[in-house]
Amino acid sequence: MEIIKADVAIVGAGGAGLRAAIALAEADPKLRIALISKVYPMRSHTCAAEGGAAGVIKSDDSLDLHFSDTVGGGDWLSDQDAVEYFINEAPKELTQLEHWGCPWSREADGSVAVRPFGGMKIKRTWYAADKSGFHILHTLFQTSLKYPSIQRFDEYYATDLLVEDGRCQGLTALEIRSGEMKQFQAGAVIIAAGGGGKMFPFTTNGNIKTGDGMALAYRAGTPLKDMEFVQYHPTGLPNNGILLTEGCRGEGGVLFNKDGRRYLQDYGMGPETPIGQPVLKTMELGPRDRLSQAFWGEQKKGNTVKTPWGDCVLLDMRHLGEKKIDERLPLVRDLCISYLGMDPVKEPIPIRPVVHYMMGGIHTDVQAATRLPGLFAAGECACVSINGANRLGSNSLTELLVFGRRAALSAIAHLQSNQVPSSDTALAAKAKESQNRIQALFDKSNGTESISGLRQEMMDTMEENVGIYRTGEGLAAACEKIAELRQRYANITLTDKTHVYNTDLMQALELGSMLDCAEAVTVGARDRKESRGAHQRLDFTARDDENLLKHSLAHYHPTEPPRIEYLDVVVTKSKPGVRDYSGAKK
Amino acid sequence: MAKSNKPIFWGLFAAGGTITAFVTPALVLITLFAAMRFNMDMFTYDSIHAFAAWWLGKLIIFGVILVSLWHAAHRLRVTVHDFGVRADKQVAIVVYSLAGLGTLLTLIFLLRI
Amino acid sequence: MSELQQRQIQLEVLRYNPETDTAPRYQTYSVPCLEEWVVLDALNYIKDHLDPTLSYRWSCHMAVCGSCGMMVNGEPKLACKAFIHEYKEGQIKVEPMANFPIERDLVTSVEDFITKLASVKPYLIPKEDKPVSAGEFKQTPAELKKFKQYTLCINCMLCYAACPQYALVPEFLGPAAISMAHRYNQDSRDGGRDQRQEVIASDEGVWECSFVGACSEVCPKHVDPAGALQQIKVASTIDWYKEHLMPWMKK
Amino acid sequence: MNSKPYVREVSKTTWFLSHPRYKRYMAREVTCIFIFAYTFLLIAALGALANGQEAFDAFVLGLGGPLGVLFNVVVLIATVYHSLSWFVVTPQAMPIQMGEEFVAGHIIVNAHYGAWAVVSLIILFWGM
Repeated sequence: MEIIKADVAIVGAGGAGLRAAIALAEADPKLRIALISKVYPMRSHTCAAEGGAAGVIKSDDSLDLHFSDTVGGGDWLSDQDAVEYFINEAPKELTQLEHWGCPWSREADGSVAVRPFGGMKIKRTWYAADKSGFHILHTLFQTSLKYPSIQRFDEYYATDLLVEDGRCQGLTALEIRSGEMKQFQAGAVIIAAGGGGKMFPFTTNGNIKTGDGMALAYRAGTPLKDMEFVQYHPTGLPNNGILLTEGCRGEGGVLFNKDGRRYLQDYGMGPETPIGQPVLKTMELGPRDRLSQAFWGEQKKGNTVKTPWGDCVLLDMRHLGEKKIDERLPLVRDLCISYLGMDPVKEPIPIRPVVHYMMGGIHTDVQAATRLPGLFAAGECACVSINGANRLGSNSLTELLVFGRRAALSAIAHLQSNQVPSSDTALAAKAKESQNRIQALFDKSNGTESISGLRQEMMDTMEENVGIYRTGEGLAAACEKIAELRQRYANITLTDKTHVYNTDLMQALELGSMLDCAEAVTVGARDRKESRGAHQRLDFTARDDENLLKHSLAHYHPTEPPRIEYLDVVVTKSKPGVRDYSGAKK
Repeated sequence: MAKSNKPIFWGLFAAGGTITAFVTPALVLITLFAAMRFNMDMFTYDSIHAFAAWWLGKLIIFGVILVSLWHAAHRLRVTVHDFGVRADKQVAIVVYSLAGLGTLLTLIFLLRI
Repeated sequence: MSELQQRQIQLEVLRYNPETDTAPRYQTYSVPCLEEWVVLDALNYIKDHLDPTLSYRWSCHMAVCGSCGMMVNGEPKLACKAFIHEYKEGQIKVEPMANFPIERDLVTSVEDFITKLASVKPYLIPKEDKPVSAGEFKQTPAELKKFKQYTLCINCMLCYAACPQYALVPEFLGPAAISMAHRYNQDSRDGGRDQRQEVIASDEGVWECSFVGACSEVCPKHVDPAGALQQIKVASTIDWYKEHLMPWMKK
Repeated sequence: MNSKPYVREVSKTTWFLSHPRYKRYMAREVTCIFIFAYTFLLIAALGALANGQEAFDAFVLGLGGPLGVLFNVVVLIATVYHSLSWFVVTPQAMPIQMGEEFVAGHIIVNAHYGAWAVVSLIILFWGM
């Protein structure tokens, strides 16, 4: 097996991975950086983020407001020390990106423009029309090309971490182009491989979002945190789940039910605000969890619009006018016309909530360090946690930057502790184990389970039982089903036994990752007997701060369901309170 | 990689493309009418000679012919390549020589008028 | 809203596996397509229900990640934006992107493009140094608009698949790489044009372009690489004449 | 290494037959042959002009006849195609930004058509 030596190996080359790589290259040009990703960097799902990135820059805003919006939005499950660090770093990171050329939208005077977003008391979302994530990703990718010390391994699929002497010292990865396994030996590893929304059938997530990075760390023995918190974005196209940014509402778009009623006023977010005059933190500018829950309520009341793709409500942007829509929301208009055949300039768009983001992920501290020495994580795959039980729109793009860089700095500090690497033979033996695991898939010829079949069953289970509102009964069934699927996964069949771009094998490995993550989600959800943020239980409808102001930590077991441990939330200056998104606040 | 010297020719090509686009169809109409004997009063020696004898007329004629030649020559070089002839240097020598010859003749003729 | 229409489509897919084939071959699949589907949905149907060995790249399904470029009925398209209802015939031919080596089935080699993109220094080379603590560079909406369209390139490489000059002269830097250089050259914050000129004003740069214009016609994001290349030619020509005929104009 | 990329050869001589847009491009490019030929015709006219009235009249006489007419008609078609194809791409090569917005392409193209008409009328008026 070829051995590739690096100082730091990064798994994932989206926003967080690229930011980490650049931070490493800038800190010390002599560092050898291996940037490993299963896709070319610009294919990473950061590119699909639309609305923008939050950071305090305007004089009417303050760090305290960003802090309280974030902590309240997260239903007090956020670690407040992490949030504190995050909001402080946010403006620097966004300005840094501007210095690297990111084409942020501008005010007439040439300063960076900000737009309103849900759950924010003040406008603070930097945006590049409605392609913010795309521009952030490409700016980072192109900037990374400046640094010769960043060596990219594009289309390499990370299979296992090399853990020896209690430290992470590298990983094995499959070169997809050749089907050959490579051993990466590194003083530190950063995982920045994104979320796993693809375990759900109806999601804004791209095909690559299969939780591989989470599963990689999880299988290596470091826990996943708060996995039960899965965010539904309230406005997705009903036929294929394509995201329509929160910017639609930020710019003034409104939501109607089938009777033309602004139904959000019936869910504690009223009173109704005049059309064309959105009020921050009210009605359509409430947080995502509340809006998605309101949809569920309308559906139960029979107030939704029937469409060939199921129940919908209507997102009306007509009053914004063609000029504003073309300037601020050109992608949204293009997506509606292309994929739904409807023009938001002329008609309201049917939408429904769609799985969008995982607040949970690899448990890290505020330094982006996991419990496994030498292993760091950042981005959606990590859970620091700043997002708590519900992420505020436009915090995640900033999070990629802030904690991508943080992970890099921590990795450098770890390298400076000068730990002696384990022997080559010990590491090679570990790598061989990983290779054997993959080879076994090729060697087995009597498998009875189909990859797409198992995947479909997993998705159906998640959709049915782990949605916007959950029940103990449904979650118990889901846990049972996912455990069963994990067992049956041992019996899958590879139809394709060749080596070059074997996407059958990729799908098999990705399914394995998703099943591991799905089990952490379902078990975490079953055991969290309260309703908080994006985790809403019909059998435990209240938030339980006395017992569950805690993070859940899921510990992997190869054949059993995960063991759940609880960890206190870090509360510094904001005691849990009432999340008020009504016009009556203050 | 070094910066190319193609701008010399491309500049003439682009100028020629623009000038020919504006003036050539009308010029062709005139010679077509002359060929068809459409109007015996046009394209007469006297009128043309008067124009060509005038210094500004000379300059205009020279300018139009110069850029037309080099426009056509440069585009022909590319077109020959597009048709699959892989001898760019030789082709360039031939087409630019033709253009050079035309330029020289034009100069000589104009000076004799 | 009407019910969803379904139609049986014969998908003729070019297949190639380097381990088992010496040359590509066509394989036809019969797929029950919904009219609202895109070609990518049909490929996913094949992958899940008919033939797990078919390989292709895809991710976002919303025409922004740039993974799924391929030839659909001979035209460079993103499979996620090639709508079934636009193909009235019962048969659709799907092939890997033209002008790129086929790695496997619909997967082509991307390396040449990446190398070329990197060679044009596609990043901001600031005109003036300014620490992050001093805040953002000012840029008016008009200055932003000047280069904005060129930032929309998703690196899908359809323009290379459409460009006959790239097909005939593989050394050509090509549309997307050069228009990305133009994007930075046009940015009011940038001062790196001279550095980029060394590469893009070379014979393998803009001068290999004969303005076929196919790149701009096929661009799924409505970027106009052909326009960018012509603008660079004009500017480079002015540079050349200034340098050689008016040397005193040189800085 | 199992990878063995397959390169599809493109015909260096017939590639443009594969797509209508390539044919349109080649049609545009070959207009240069006619412009080249026609310019030499103009140079010949200039030579005749330099040689005096007799030579010039003989030249004009030689222009007549079916061959001369046919040549001029073909050149006319080619040059008009050249003009149209040239003007239609000017907004791409020479975009004009006024304030924040770029001037719409069709306005630039139409302005060129207008100027073309004026220039043509002046030439024809002068030639008549």
